[in-house]
Amino acid sequence: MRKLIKRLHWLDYVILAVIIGVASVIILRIGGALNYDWRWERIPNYMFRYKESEERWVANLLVQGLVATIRISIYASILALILGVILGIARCSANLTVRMLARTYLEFLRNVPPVVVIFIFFFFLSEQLIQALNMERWAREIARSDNNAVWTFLFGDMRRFPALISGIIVLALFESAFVGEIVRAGIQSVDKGQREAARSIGMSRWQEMRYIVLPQAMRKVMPPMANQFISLVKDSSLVSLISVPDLTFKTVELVASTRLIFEAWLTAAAFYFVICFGLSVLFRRLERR
Amino acid sequence: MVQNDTMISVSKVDKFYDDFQALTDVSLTVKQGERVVICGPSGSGKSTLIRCFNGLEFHNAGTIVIDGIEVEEGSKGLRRLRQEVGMVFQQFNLFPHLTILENLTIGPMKVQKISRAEAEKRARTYLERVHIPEQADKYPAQLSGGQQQRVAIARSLCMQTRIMLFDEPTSALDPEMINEVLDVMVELASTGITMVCVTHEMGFARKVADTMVFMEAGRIVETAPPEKFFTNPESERCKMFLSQILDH
Amino acid sequence: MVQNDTMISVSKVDKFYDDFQALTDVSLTVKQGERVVICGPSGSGKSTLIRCFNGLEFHNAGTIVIDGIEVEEGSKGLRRLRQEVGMVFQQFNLFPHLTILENLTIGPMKVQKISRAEAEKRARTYLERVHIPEQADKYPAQLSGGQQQRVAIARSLCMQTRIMLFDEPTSALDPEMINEVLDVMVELASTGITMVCVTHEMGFARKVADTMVFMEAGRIVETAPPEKFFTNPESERCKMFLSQILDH
Amino acid sequence: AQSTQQSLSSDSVIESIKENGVIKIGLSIFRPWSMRNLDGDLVGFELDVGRELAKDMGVEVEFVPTSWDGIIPALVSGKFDVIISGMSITPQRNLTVAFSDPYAYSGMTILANKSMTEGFTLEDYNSPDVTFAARRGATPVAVIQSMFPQAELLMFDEDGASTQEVLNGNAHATMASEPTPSEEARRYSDTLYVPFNETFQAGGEAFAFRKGDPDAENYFNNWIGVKTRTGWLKERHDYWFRGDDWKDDVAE
Amino acid sequence: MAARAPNGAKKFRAFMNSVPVSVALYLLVIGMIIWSAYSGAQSMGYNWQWYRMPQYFYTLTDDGFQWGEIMIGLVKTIQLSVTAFFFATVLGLLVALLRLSGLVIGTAVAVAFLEFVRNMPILVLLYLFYYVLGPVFKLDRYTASVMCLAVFHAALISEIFRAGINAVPKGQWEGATSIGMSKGQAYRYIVLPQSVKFMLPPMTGEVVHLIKSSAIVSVIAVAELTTIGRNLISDTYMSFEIWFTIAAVYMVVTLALSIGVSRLEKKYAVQT
Ligand SMILES: Nc1ncnc2c1ncn2[C@@H]1O[C@H](COP(=O)(O)OP(=O)(O)OP(=O)(O)O)[C@@H](O)[C@H]1O
Ligand SMILES: Nc1ncnc2c1ncn2[C@@H]1O[C@H](COP(=O)(O)OP(=O)(O)OP(=O)(O)O)[C@@H](O)[C@H]1O
Ligand SMILES: [Mg+2]
Ligand SMILES: [Mg+2]
Repeated sequence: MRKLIKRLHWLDYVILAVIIGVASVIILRIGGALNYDWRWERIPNYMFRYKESEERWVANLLVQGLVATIRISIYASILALILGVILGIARCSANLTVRMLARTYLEFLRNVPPVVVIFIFFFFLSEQLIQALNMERWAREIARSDNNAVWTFLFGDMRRFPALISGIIVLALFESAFVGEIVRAGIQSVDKGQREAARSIGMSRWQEMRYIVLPQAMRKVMPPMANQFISLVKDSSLVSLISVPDLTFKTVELVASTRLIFEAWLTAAAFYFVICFGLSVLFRRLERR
Repeated sequence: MVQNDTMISVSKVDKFYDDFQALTDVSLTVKQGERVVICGPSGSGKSTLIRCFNGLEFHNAGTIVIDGIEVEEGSKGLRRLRQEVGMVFQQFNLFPHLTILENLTIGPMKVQKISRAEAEKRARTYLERVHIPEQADKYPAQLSGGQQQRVAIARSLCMQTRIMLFDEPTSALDPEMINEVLDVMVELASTGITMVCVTHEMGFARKVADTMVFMEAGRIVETAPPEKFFTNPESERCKMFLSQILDH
Repeated sequence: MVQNDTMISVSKVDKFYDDFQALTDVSLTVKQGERVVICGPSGSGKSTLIRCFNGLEFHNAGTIVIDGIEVEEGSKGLRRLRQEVGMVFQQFNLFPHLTILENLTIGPMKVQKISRAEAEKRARTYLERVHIPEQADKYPAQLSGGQQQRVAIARSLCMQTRIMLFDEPTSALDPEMINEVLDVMVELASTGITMVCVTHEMGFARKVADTMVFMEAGRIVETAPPEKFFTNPESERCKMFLSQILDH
Repeated sequence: AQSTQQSLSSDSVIESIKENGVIKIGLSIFRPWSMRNLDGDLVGFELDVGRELAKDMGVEVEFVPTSWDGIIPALVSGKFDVIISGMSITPQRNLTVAFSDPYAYSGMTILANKSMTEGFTLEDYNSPDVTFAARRGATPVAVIQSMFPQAELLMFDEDGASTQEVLNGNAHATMASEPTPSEEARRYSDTLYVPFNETFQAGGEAFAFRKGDPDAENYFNNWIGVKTRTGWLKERHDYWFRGDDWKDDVAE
Repeated sequence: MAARAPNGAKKFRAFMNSVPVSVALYLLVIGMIIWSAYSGAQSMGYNWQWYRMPQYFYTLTDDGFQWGEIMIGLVKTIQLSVTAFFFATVLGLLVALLRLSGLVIGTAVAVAFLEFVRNMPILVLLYLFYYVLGPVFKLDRYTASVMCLAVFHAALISEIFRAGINAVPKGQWEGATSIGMSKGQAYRYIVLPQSVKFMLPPMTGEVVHLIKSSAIVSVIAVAELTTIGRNLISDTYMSFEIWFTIAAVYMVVTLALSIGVSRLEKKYAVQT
């Protein structure tokens, strides 16, 4: 402890003082300034609720939303990774057409606010896709059948499956642009000598990519990729706009039904923070190994 | 040991980087088992020339035929050719994400499709040959520069190449480590493999070279056996270069 | 030329990197105007030692006194000291975003607060001295390695330092460029500046050194005048090292 | 003529509802039209209407909770068959979607900040200095724009946020259908009040569906006609808009 | 240069790689995508009303020329972004320097700030600023938006600064110290000017990001581009026309920015 105090610079004390000052102003004034009656006691009910008809605890709105957010994030991450790797490779392609197409895709997705991207994809493309695959009817059939436990575990309420799928696709499309850039940077950061060495032991272009470049690139892209997946979790809140019942959507519903504005939003924020922070700690751990 | 079959035949090669001409009218013949040392000032096109041999760069005019295969962009024979021609780089270029053993086996396994067991057996043989069998399970970053360069040599040998190209293999090394690598190269020279070596290590050149090549500004200025090259070079430029190199 | 005032006095210095001891019980005295060449195998602590001289690293035990100022972490004299001690690095470390002239003037102008005109005059004098006055308005990237290293030397001289430290100033250079830099250093040696130079250029050492220092594993193994050092070194290790260095 | 008739009716949404055996109804959470109760299930006036409609058609019902912003595009692109979500008829909307006859007429009241609007008459609200807050795209927006064209109007994503604006003094007033304003006024009686004991009306709320579907229009209109005449709609409307019976089930 | 007869495969590849062929192929693919989107919209039976759009850009009435709502919103977006970016850069530099300062509490504060902001959806942050801090510090909605955006992006920008500063080789620090510069002078004259080169591309990305994330303030009714768009939609229900238009406006702004900066970068690169 004494050692620690010794290491403190006078600037440290200044910073500490400023922070304490600001924090105390907020705390002192928040009660007076904010015209709101808090009802925190309502919140636990919306996480878990004892359902008398089934005599067991069930997840309520907020936790349902949390689970949906986790599901969406996982599937969208996987899809975004696949699309992003393809995009990244396409960006480094020798063929000009491929490069231009990849560039267009990327610039479109990167330069338009996600909200706008999501609306356009959702209303224009996903409906075509769902109709083409006859997904709607198929999902409803599963929802009506008795043994849909596995499906429900994987995808939640199967009736909402098409919306979920569109949400996942839209989110993955959107994030894949960023993943693609990370992958490209990773590929290009691999020393040119590595490619030459691979080629000079007779590897084909594909083998060179597969065994030499991508493994090294992946190692380099781990940190930015981890950040991107954290962003993905946060961005997933946007799919609430296209009615995918994720955490944000459920929170909005809860607020609209009960007027628990701050309690509900703070709880949702805490959930997001826990997921994102947990992930960033996890990734850092993985990286260190 | 020198046989009379032509292994590398370069004739009238020009090479451009955009507008800059890096090689001009270069012709050279290397016989099977011959050991050629190329030297010359920086930027004279030494690297460019030997990189054209295994198609890391492509020449714009003239022909290069290696072991009967013509080197040409997009040609079918290129991958086969590269399996015949080993290359050792100044910067080693080992694969940092693989262990030493994996560095040596990945080529034979993925390119030549031999079994893992056989590839490992072969790898250990060559690690023995370069005197570092005990390093098999380390990663490149854990080895000294001299050791890394020896692994790079072993990696080429594992492809059972009949030709080895060296591009200043010792110039990134510390003074003490240079000798380790040179020793391995001298040993290798005695096995009858065809060697083309860009280097300024004149001690090494004296010991093993059958032919010395001196390049300057993209041209071959002088080709001579080492006795003649070191004692009585024809061109002035070459004399000057040698005096500077041998000076300090 | 050698005077008797002590310029650098190192006594019983230990230096640790975490647990690793890089210097053990090092003592050394350099007089004003003396020219010391340090050599030794890689990792023996040569760089560490001279980096301790101007406080790029700090020693953990013992004392280092340079020109009457004790080198110590956080001490007041440190910045004044650094203005007295010039350092030339293996990697030049020129400022790539500034022209050559600006590289030379930024120190005098910002640190010593002299006027731009005077700083430029001074800079041109020293550029003259290193034989590249015509390069003043180029950027470092446009110069060859040898020229860059000469600029680095001029940059130190511009601070009008009385001591110059060189850390393998030629080892990142091409064979032909080494001589350019060595020539400048030989000239510099004749001006009576105090020099401590880590190098493996034995030709240079023979020419200018007043004292040779041989280090090994963090210790000074041998200190001797060059005549004795090259012909009859005391320690076995030193003999072996010399034979390897001079060999090729 | 025969074939046109046939193709018209077979293209109708009514036909596809029957074929699929399910009617999909788009709605957005909107007290007390539709809400989440303590169990997290949907309840409210719209839910009763939707279920009754499905029962009469002999099909299953599926409610699709949708964010209000996207509810019209979602209808147009076929994510559901009909919107039953307290959507009032406005000429603008009608250019994009078709409306049935109104099935409810809800009255809007003003909920105002006490200190900021002291002594205001109705006319005083129609001034550039007055700020209204309302839910984007909801009925009150149309009402405010027609009654107080001078006032500044801020739009939020849901009612709670509008109320909070008034509470924090960032807006003078908001507008919503009863009984919500009175409830809020009671809860924050220091700050909020309902200044006028009268309600303001828009065109009434109706079902919205895709244009060019006379069959559906005919069906919905007649269904609403029947339910109005039997008094079922009024009874349900009173239950949700006047009564307190459901309040224990939905936190407030 | 004697031309050698290229073999078939090479010829084909060269043909496919030639610029006119590539561009033609590219246009073909893009055309197909647009056509399928168009026919998709057609099959939806949506009545396009593009003719109603120009009035939102400008109107020519008896009063003369007037900018339309979208243009007003765009100006607001730009104003918001520029202000927020300025504060974000200042705050970001501060956080980065704190992080690199070696101060015990300074570093801890920087890290805590970074982790908090990075792991929080910006929407939630906005609620925090507007509804919680707003009443406490008497912030109006515009100030709260600027502060929220500035804080959110300061975290990201501080990482860019840090990476840029770290990308300057250690030798440059040593070079600066060994001619007697103080830490501040080394930052000011040697390190920061060089790190600009590393920071410029990610900074451009960050400005684009900021312009995009400024869309979020539509939830607290700041009248910027997205808010205007959403309000227009709720008025007119021309959802698709308006969303496409808004997207195009954003694209024009951000692309112009990216292209402008990459020009600048090239000029800069030639100079050194
Ligand atoms: N990829 C390239 N693009 C443009 N010019 C190049 C390229 N590679 C090499 N050159 C130029 O071609 C010339 C010959 O280069 P090369 O690397 O073959 O020289 P070198 O003899 O190997 O020199 P060194 O001893 O420095 O390795 C040089 O002037 C170099 O600048
Ligand atoms: N920053 C550091 N952290 C930990 N260990 C270090 C650090 N710098 C140097 N060392 C270690 O200290 C020892 C001495 O290093 P130093 O650089 O002084 O050697 P040197 O004699 O200059 O060698 P070389 O000829 O390779 O430059 C080496 O074993 C090195 O690994
Ligand atoms: Mg070379
Ligand atoms: Mg060293």
